[in-house]
Amino acid sequence: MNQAIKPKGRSLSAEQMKQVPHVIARPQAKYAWAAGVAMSHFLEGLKQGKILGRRCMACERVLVPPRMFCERCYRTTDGWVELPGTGVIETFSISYIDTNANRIKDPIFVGVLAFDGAPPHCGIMHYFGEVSPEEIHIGMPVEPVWKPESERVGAITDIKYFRPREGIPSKRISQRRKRG
Amino acid sequence: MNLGKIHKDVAVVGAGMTLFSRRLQETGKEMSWEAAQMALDQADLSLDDIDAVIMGSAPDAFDGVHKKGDWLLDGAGGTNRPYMRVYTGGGTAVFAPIAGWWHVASGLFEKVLVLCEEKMSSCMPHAQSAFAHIWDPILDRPLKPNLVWIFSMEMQRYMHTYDVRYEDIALVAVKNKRNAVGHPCAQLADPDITLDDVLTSEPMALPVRRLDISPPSDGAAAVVLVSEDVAYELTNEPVWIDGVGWCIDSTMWTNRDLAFPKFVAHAARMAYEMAGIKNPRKEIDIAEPYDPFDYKELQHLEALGLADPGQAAIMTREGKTQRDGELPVCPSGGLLGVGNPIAATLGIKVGELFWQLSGQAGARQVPGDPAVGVAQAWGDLMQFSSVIVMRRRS
Amino acid sequence: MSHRDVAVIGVGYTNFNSVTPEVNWKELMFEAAQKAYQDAGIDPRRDVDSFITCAEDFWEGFSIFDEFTPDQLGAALRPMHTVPGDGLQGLANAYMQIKTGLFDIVVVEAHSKISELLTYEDVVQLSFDPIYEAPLSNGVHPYYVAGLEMRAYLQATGTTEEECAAVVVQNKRNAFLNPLAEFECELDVESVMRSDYAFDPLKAVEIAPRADGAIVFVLAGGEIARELTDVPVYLEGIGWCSESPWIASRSSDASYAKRAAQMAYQQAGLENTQLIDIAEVDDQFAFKALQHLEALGLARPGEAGFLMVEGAFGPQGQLAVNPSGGSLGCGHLMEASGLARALEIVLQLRGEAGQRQVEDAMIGVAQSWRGLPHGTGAVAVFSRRE
Amino acid sequence: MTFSEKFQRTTEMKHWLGDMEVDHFHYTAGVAGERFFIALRDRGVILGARCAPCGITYVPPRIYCEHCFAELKEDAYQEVGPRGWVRAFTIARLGKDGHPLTEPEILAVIDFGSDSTGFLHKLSGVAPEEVRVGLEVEALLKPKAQREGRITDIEHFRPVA
Repeated sequence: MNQAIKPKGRSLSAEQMKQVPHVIARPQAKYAWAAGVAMSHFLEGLKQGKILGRRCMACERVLVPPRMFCERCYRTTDGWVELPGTGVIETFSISYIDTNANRIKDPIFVGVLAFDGAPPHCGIMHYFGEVSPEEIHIGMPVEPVWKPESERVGAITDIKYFRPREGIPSKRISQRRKRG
Repeated sequence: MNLGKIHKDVAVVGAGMTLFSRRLQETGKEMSWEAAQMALDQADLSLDDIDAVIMGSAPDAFDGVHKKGDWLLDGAGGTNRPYMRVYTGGGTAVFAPIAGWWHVASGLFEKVLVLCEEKMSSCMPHAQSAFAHIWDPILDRPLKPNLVWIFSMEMQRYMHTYDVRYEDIALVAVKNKRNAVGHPCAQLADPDITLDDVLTSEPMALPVRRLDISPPSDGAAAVVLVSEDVAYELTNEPVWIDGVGWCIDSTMWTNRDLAFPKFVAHAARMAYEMAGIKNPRKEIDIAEPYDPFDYKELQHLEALGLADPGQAAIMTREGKTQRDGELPVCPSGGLLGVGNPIAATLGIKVGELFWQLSGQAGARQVPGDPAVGVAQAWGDLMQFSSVIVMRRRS
Repeated sequence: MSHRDVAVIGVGYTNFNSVTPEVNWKELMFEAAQKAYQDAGIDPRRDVDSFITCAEDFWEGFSIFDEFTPDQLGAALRPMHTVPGDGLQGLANAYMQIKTGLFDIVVVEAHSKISELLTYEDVVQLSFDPIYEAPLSNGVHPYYVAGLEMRAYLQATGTTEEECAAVVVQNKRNAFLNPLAEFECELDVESVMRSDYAFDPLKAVEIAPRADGAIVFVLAGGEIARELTDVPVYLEGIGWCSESPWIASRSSDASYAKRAAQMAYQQAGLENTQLIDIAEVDDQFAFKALQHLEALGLARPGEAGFLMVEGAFGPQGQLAVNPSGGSLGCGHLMEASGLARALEIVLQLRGEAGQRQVEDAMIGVAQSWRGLPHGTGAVAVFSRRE
Repeated sequence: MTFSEKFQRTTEMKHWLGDMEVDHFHYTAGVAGERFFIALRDRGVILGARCAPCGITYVPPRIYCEHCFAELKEDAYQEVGPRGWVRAFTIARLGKDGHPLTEPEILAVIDFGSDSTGFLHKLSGVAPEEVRVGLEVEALLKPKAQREGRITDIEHFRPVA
């Protein structure tokens, strides 16, 4: 039987791409997104050094990041809860690339933490600091390192990073599931 | 849902694709036309025969054209026709043919063209710059994330939860890049790649290394879908779309356990129920799961019910997923080997199953006369999946 | 085509406002969705088989906006997808899904949060062909294309600028009776004619201002609809079509709308357009309403303007056109514009249109156009069966 | 009421600034575009591509006929213009920022014969009130040394003297 695919297309090298006729343009696409009810309060909480969640009385979860509706129960959430801000590392990455895929020498520690006082696996993405590649692990207890109050603006970056909590035992083993 | 009451059965009768390449000279419209032409040729149809066109294309921020669906439409054969774009991130690759399926299954159209296009090279300095805007603007973007992070975090969680070894995961990259050697459109085929090459490749965001990742690509792909009323008039070897499923999980990705993609399992369940598949491990002959990263192939095989959680890596190590293994997985070469022009990977998922199940896959042909295949794509923030079950009935 | 019929069993909507700083897009969508589910008497977590949202990335400011849609509609861990198209195109997908026999209840959502886009004109220009079209007009407002299209339409049909002005007058006046509308205004043709040109022959006041809002439709197979509601509004037919995307290849007679209407009428078995009681047509630019009325066969080519001036399309006329106030009166809701047109038809056919109720309305047509610079549109025929 | 609480003071509402930009987009002109722009840059001519069965001349040229999908190969390419006729025009008075332009610009759809697709470009060298549909115009090109293979190598169209 004949080859079904008769591929078409002219591949270009990076250099050829600059040689063939082309147009270069810079997009202008700027936004001012309304933060909305839930996130406005959350951001105000960050400014005050607090992590705020919303409680859903139907499924008894504390939603963090907060929202005004529970996506599982499809109902309005019921009230605000302040969390201690501590948590454990749910997962992490040691990144040698930045946002534009440029290579960087000193790696960024980034990951998801699950907050204490929230349901399992519920948390946010953030940086981790004061930790080495050898030490960092899933289940590691962490706490927020806040910017000084005068520098906080109501943004996720009001927290500089999360760092290991001293003297708290790791949940490393208990979190691991058995092989299926 | 009303299983068993489908108005019209739908078959694939032609497929086409362009080269997958880091950069193509063709505009998105030209690429679309090239792929569409090939699919129409294979189905022995002309554009005149086509009742409607379905476009699948992922972020406008790659091509750099707002409303790119409408912009692309003349190259896709949409002029003066009902033309519909659907969009579910990376899941579009297998979702666009699902939309094509309901165009035909509803009885509204008899013959439709499904076209997927992606031109990632327009986005400078790197396709990653567009990915910077897939994140929540308040919670995530201020941290200046890179898309690879999210995969890295998911992979870490997956390895931890199921005790999966990186050496086994990396074997997927080796397999797929070798499989791609038989693919005339492949961008990263490598007959000589070794496990060691992957393990020692440049660290990107550990545990992810460079060779764990599929490359950004330009490309287009197309399939022609027709109703049961005309399928056998057009070919002796129609390949039927017997099951479709899709599912999206919550936006709040930091509120989920990333180890197991539940949304894939839900989508698979929907597609299997529709196709009457009760035991996928016995009934499926070929799998084309979405493999933008090597661990994703494993996670997806598990959620598709083709392996127990954590076991896909062992299947891979034992060679069961090789082209001549028990369950050939990504015989096309996958995204890791052929390339990853997001939506256009239609050509190596649904397109590949069409060629394999109709015996036209040439050097890539899976032995043993395969009759049933499953294709799957994944998209959004580790959140969406689309699944198609395809079957040759003879 | 499958004989299973399709009906609207619930609608929900927010007000249409020029800005909505008090909610984010999720909260806006949640409001409309919750109201629609109440209206339909369903639980989205249990009863809905498929969810569809209509959105474009650059309107929203996200590379993959699909990610940010399921939770607020009750669609988490359910089948859901995005249509980067107008709300009526979303409706078309729901219609087909139900017609396959596989899906019983399908939800369609469309919204506009366009007030959050600070560089609207730049983003519109980003939809032009980047090689041949966009570089020509750096610094010029991209709506100039509407001026070109209006010129071609006037030239081809002999329609006058006064007749186009009459559309503005009527729609902004109709909007007084629509509590959802944001841009009601008392004008007369003379004041429109004396207003400034933006892109000759198009005047600034003939351009629909933008608005925010969300609309949700719940559709079901006919047999289910009849169980769930006493007032099912049947979606009898829906058509959609695209012309060549090249600005300079555009027809002067909105052939996309013509073809879409033919498709919808054929599905609906509608042979005589005189049976239509209400039409909600796209009026992003005043002349477009006239062009679209002609494309839909509701006026002969070149006669829509004359009929508009005569009042034939007014609340007391032979055919009620845009009793909602249209986009000129309600605001242009981006991808939700088509659903806003369809919403008015549904409310009218259910007899829930309050002061603007068209008496004994049985059949209504909604039409959308996705806007500049493309020629993509859709037409939906609804009816209240006896 | 949709939520259990809403804002009570406007000062509680926050918004977040951001963008969806990349450094730049690099758009290739494609296969047909390469022919078109090299001809324009090097020879100062405007090329179209003709689909004979459909009777359409595409300007700018395409590698396919969008109606019948036939491939338009090299032999389909032909010079059109530089003379054409105004099919439609508008006087753009507003800038992208919504403010009036100091100099209104005329944009027009140009025909190169009745079977050509329209061609979008700027019109100049004529008072806005003197432009008419059907006006015969010609392309004014930049000097060869300044041409770079872009659509703006044509400065504008102007009435034929």
